[in-house]
Amino acid sequence: MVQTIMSIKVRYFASLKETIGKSEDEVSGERTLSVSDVWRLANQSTELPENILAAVNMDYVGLDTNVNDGDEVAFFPPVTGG
Amino acid sequence: MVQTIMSIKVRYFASLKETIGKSEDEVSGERTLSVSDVWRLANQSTELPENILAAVNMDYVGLDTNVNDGDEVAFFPPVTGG
Amino acid sequence: MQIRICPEEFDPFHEIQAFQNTALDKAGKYGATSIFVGTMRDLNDDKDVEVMTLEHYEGMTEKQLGIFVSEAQQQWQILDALILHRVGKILPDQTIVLVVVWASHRGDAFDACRYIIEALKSKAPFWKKEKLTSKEERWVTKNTDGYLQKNN
Amino acid sequence: MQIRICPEEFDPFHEIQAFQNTALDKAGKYGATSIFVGTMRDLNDDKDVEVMTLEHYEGMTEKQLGIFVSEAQQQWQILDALILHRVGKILPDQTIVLVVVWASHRGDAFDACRYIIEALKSKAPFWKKEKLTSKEERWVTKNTDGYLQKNN
Repeated sequence: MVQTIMSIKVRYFASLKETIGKSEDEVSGERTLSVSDVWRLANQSTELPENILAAVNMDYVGLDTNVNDGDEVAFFPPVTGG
Repeated sequence: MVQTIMSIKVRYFASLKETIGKSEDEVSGERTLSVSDVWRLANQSTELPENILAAVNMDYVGLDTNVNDGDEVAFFPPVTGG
Repeated sequence: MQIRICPEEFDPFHEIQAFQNTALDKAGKYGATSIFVGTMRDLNDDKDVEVMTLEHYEGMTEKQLGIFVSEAQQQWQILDALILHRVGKILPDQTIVLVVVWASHRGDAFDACRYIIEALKSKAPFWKKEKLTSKEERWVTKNTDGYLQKNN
Repeated sequence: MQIRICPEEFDPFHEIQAFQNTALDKAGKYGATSIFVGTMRDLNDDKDVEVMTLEHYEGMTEKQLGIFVSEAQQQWQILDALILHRVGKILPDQTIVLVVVWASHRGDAFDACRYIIEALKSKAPFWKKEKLTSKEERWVTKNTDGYLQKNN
């Protein structure tokens, strides 16, 4: 069986970016990955902080959403614009 | 018993002014007058048209409100500003 | 607070800027400004309108608008308000009414602005007479209900 | 329709006029314009604020704002919309956000404008960091609920 290797771009914003000390990651995986899996691959033992929101390709998603090769996954705190 | 003679200024606006062909009246009376009485004194047999609003001294009032000497009574159709 | 009846055409945005730069001594205090501009349309009840004449009851108009602002101040935390309303001959695309409310927060600004325009529409003594492009003249007899727009 | 992220200070009223004079091809058609201007206050949560930095997620911001306008168009009869939002360093009394909705009737204009600013406040990916006059820096962690202002 041929396994596809997926490459996922990860982005962090605002206070989360400062807390974890980075603004971007690149993760790859050989199986189906959810948004939560992406976080774990990129941040190992660091738990995803509470209240953090996630987006895939600039649309809001739940943490159990599956991602596809080439997707951009973003994590950020509650928004405070306007 | 001394009767006071009241003098009331009456004003008409918009389509009502055109219908009855006048913009002002002056009425006087020797007894307590309501807004309806003022209309009847000023317009004799012409019935007060339906939906007409009334104000005394530039505040909205009901037709049974009593008026005082020197008051300005106004009659006008539903408002259409804004 | 400023309430003004305007016999001449006015630019609503110029007026807001002028008010903010002079009368409104609250720079840094207001976080929310809610503005409503009512503009003359060239169509009403499916008829083409050429010109409109706005009559009002001078004195009562100003008194009632002042009451609406007071009522808004009692219900919401607002910092200031500006109301301008045209009278006389008005052409399509000209501004009829401007209502501006400044507040610290948007809920108060929006709700107070909406309250004032709804009160103005239902209670301020203005009357519109339209001259259609067919040259027919007619009094506008009824304002639409802003809250039930979709049911009209 | 125009959605623009502005790294430089802008004058909301100048922008509305410019849009009406050029992009908005609906003179005589709109009877109602509802406008919201959000302005930086010099006070937040009882602390004096000196300067604010607004970060955003470029691309997602524009995408989400476009979605909010589409959602508004599905719910109300609107003719056009304009949204400008500052990013970068912002000083007290500068404009943060401008939302303008043009419609034939006021109910649609007001409700759609309110809808867009509420959606923007709760879903557009902007984040504010404040620098207080005490030199302390802090991220703003939560937007107030515009509909429940009085209960906050």
